[in-house]
Amino acid sequence: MLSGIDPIVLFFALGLLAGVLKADLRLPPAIYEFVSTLLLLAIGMKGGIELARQPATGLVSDLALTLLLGILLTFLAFFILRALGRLDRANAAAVAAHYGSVSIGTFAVAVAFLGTAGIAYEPTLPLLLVLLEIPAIILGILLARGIQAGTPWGEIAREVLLGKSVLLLLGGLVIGWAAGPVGLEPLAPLFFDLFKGILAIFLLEMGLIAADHLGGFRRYGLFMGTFALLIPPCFAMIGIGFAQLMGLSLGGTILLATLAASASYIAAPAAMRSAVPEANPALSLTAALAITFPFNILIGIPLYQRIATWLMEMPS
Amino acid sequence: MLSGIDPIVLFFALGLLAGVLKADLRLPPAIYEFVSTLLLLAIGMKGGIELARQPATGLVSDLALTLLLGILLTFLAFFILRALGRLDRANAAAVAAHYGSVSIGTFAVAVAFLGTAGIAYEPTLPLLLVLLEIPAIILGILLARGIQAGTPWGEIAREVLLGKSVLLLLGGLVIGWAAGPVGLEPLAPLFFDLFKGILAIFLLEMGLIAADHLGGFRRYGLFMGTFALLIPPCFAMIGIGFAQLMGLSLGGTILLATLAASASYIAAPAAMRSAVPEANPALSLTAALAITFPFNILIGIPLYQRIATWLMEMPS
Amino acid sequence: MLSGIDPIVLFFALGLLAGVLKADLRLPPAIYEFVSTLLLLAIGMKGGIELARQPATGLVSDLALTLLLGILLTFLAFFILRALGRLDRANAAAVAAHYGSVSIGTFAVAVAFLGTAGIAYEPTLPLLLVLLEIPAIILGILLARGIQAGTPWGEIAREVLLGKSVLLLLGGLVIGWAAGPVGLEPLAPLFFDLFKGILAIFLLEMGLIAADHLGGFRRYGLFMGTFALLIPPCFAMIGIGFAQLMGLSLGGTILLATLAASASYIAAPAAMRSAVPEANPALSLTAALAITFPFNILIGIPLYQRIATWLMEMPS
Amino acid sequence: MTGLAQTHRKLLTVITESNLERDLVREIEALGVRGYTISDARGRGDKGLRASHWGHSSNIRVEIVCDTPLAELVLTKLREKYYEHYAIVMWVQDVEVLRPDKFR
Amino acid sequence: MTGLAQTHRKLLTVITESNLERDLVREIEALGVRGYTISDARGRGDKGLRASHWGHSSNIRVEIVCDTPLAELVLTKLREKYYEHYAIVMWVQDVEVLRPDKFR
Amino acid sequence: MTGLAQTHRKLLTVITESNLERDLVREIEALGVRGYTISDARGRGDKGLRASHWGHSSNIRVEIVCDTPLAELVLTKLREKYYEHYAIVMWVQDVEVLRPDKFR
Ligand SMILES: Nc1ncnc2c1ncn2[C@@H]1O[C@H](COP(=O)(O)O)[C@@H](O)[C@H]1O
Ligand SMILES: Nc1ncnc2c1ncn2[C@@H]1O[C@H](COP(=O)(O)O)[C@@H](O)[C@H]1O
Ligand SMILES: Nc1ncnc2c1ncn2[C@@H]1O[C@H](COP(=O)(O)O)[C@@H](O)[C@H]1O
Ligand code: NA
Ligand code: NA
Ligand code: NA
Repeated sequence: MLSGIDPIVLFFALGLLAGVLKADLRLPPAIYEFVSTLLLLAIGMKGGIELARQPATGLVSDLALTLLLGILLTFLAFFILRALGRLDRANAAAVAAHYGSVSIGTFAVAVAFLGTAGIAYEPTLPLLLVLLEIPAIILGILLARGIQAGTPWGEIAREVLLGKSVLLLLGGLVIGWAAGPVGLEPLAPLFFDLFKGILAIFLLEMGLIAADHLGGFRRYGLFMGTFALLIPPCFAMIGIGFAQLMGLSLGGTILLATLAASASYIAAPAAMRSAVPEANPALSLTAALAITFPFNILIGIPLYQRIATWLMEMPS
Repeated sequence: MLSGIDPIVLFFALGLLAGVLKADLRLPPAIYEFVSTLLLLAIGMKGGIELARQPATGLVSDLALTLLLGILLTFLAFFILRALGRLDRANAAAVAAHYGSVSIGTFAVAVAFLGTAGIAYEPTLPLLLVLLEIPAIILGILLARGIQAGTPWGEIAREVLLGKSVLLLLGGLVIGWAAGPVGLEPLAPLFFDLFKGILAIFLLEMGLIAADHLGGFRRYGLFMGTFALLIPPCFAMIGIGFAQLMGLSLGGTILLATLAASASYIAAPAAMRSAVPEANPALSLTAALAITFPFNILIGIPLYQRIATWLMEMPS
Repeated sequence: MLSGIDPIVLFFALGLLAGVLKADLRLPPAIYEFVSTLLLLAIGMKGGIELARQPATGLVSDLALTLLLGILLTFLAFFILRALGRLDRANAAAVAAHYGSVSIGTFAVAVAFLGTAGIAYEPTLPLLLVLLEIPAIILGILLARGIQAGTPWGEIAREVLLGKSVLLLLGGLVIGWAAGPVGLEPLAPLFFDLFKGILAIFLLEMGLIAADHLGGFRRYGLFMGTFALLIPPCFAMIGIGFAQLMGLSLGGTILLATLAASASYIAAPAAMRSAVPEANPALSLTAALAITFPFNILIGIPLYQRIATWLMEMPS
Repeated sequence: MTGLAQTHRKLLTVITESNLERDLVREIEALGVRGYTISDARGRGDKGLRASHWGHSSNIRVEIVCDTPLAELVLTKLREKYYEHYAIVMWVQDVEVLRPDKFR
Repeated sequence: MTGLAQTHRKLLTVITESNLERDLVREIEALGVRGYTISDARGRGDKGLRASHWGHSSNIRVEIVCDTPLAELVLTKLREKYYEHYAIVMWVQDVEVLRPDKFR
Repeated sequence: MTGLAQTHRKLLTVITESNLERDLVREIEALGVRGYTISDARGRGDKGLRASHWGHSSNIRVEIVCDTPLAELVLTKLREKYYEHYAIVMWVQDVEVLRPDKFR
């Protein structure tokens, strides 16, 4: 018995293994949809309940700082990819959009970790998550195409703002806030008690999906592998810095670090595919799904937790 | 925090909003099937358990009255649609069949409301629900086609009686009755504890579906809109009357009123499509799904509850 | 109220009835996949947790005996089918592979029965289950084709060992063992509390599937019907014998008897279809699904339980 | 094509409402069709969009390979029975098949 | 075929990335296509395997029955818009239809 | 058709048991097929009804656009390998394609 290992991480490993071995294991897309819908609503509702309990303070400056963080990370990624990776403009912009944006699956795992460790976090974090999804995508398109006349900004905004994740997170947040802790009690068995089990199934599926993209590894060479492995901890440090500026608690700091470290594999790919079609979608997806996601799940989150704890326990 | 709002209603609103905004949110059909299967079984089993606890009395007269109620509502709807709406025979009959029949989703929401309010109801209600589904459909076909030679009654009866909802409700009822409260305990976590969460997911989907049909609104003009909005409270009053005749408790009265007020959007459409193909299916579905269902969920049920309470607390 | 009937068996009956009546009830394949994934993981994890609590002793000899049991049962079935049933070589081998292997659905029902009866069992049983799946399939192929040059053994081994059930059972076992009872607590609401409810849904679906295969009954005549009905209790006795050799507890004995009595309807059909294509797949499936599975669920398991109890309570 | 698949048959494709599946299958089997293939579809036509992810308004796509007389019979019968009130579209193509005995 | 389905039309089949569905439908409707059928598919082509059971890399199969000029127009426009950067394949066949009015 | 899609190819459609998918794909790729499209289907044929909503008895529908020699090769090989024991049906049609280089 390996005490200390969180079993949900093992589900990811199981999926990865099954995928690599090309085993006959696959979850139907309908289940993936169901499971991710439940997770998004649950994360949103958790935030909403807390918001109903203790109204957020200093929200406006936090939101502004979050936007700034998204912009900063995207620019940073873009310049590294251009200067060191020698990627062409379109591909650099597309990959940067992925890394400036966030992964909700990674966030869910971090939330589960905090739950196990009994560490609280600010109820506004799901809101910051939503906000952090957006600037990177818009910036990525701008970096790829410049400010052209033909860009269908309306369509792009619609796609990003009305994407499944934004909608369910914000919807859950509002529902949680409106119904409050007591009103949501009858929904707790599905959304809260099953949360970690559902997350385990989600991670099993993510393992299978990540395995599908492992092949891309070789093709895109050493630079992209290194990039996908080193960006997370670096960006996590920047996230911790911003968390300090916002005065977040330990839990909030760990979550913001995780968000910064994570790379989008749902919203960003869809937006880049339609707005920057000349970028190779396999390049970003391989990096985000096959390297950065596993790294964050297996090593990153515990690492960020340790660093944040160490930093915040320092006498200031 | 808006205390007093039941969060499941907010899920419907979220789905409706997402649908109207044409957001990229849709639950796979498989999930809709799963969720509605669970709800139907759970409603049936709840009834069955109660039946095992306290055997029903006066069942035969209740069933006869229920049949009568179904016939009365269908005739009423038909004559209003013909006389005031000037609909042709086939369309009037088809819409009447929808409104004489019942909506199981609406019933589930009413059950959840009673649960929250701590109001008990007779265990026979799921049985009445099943019974109320049937006469309207047969009558609708008769009203549309008269007593023709070619009508495939055998096929129609089979379709109605062996429809998913009848089968799962009755199946659940028998299982609940046969196994009793103790025997069903191990199944409670899935069927009873998750009930309201599952219902929330169901309503999210219903919101999306309703939004798809909102477009029909404009097309079918003012009369159908008014019809779909005014029939529910009127039929609810008739339902309350019948409940009094049966001597139902407060909970039973609210549920029967809700059933009378609700319009079928599963069994009736399927039956009408095959038996009365000349009727426009979009007409009935728009009314039942996009107007009557939301009305009952958002305004109707609390209204019927208040009226029933007020009536039954009157000194007689 | 029929006390004593386990409600999950009624779900099977409901599905069977709906299927026979050709009712409009069907669970989407995605739900079947989801539900069986949850069951496999849960069974594995239960075993793993127990293994973490009390390490297995005498495992090697148990595994060897299990292999022997699988080989013995397959040979027995083959000779009966050849000698008494006069089946051709390919068909006899294919059916024998099904009956030498095991049914995980049947095992899950037996686990649920033991849970209700409060009877414990050895944590190694899921391991024996996995092991018992394999020799029958390989032997079936050998019996059908002899030791030919062209047989794609590598491919066959891959298919069997990396099949969904082996992977999820072993994966669950390792996860359960690595995380231990405390680590798995947050996953319990999904995997353990819902187990019986999920099993009920699974059995509803199995009833529908079994009904689809009832038609084969007539076609394959009296011999196959008798075979499918008599083999389970006979093989169960052999299973009880092997359990005594292994020194299993009452619960373990019942489970091993059930495994021996059960016939595979997932792994074996897939393997036989690709390796012994000249065998009629409907023959084995009808026997395994439409006769042996219902027999074991409805009559077999309680019977084996009674016999095992009676045997083990005898003064030795 | 040379040699292999030289027998000519018709491929009749029918797109219609999925709720008609049971009825339509019974119909064509009664007409003598011994083989057909069905898949799920969505689409748009005169009867509007049929793309809801809900049973009520999705389509099926039925393919029948058979000889010309049977194709014409099926076409006529389906037209008579469904054209007036249901969403339905049909088209016919030439195909070459192996094993002509399988396709009447 | 005799009598029944004697009007000739073109059947244009397009296999492409499923994430293009909304955009492509808008495009062809703008070009004048009034009827089409879509189903889900997977496959392999120059752009590699598109068979993941995940939205990102699955295909759709679009069928459009229409007259020759419209088929050519759609072919040209889709080629211009999608050929360079997207996984897409198209082919055209002859079909006979009933009710030619339904297919422009 | 004029100008646009004037290169002729064959469209080979195969309907067979879904459990053969992996094997069949390996087979046709080995024969030189570089592009194909697969979708899920159900149906009836000589081997009975294949419409259970369960993996055991559902079908796949495979489409391959290629030149005539390759189509014949695939047809021959699939016939040899699967005709005797599996539920399988194949047919061939003429198609016009853009970008003939994509279809060997
Ligand atoms: N021109 C067309 N090309 C391809 N499919 C069509 C066409 N017109 C209609 N369909 C399909 O046939 C179904 C019924 O058509 P309709 O009866 O015109 O509403 C539609 O929902 C489409 O899936
Ligand atoms: N020769 C072919 N025959 C049938 N389908 C093809 C063929 N080539 C490509 N496809 C389909 O078209 C999609 C896009 O092709 P491509 O743009 O070549 O990657 C593939 O994923 C296949 O589904
Ligand atoms: N005449 C036909 N037209 C269209 N599809 C067919 C036909 N015959 C058979 N099929 C399909 O091919 C599969 C295998 O056919 P068979 O080998 O005849 O059982 C069936 O399950 C059907 O989906
Ligand atoms: Na990030
Ligand atoms: Na009603
Ligand atoms: Na066995």
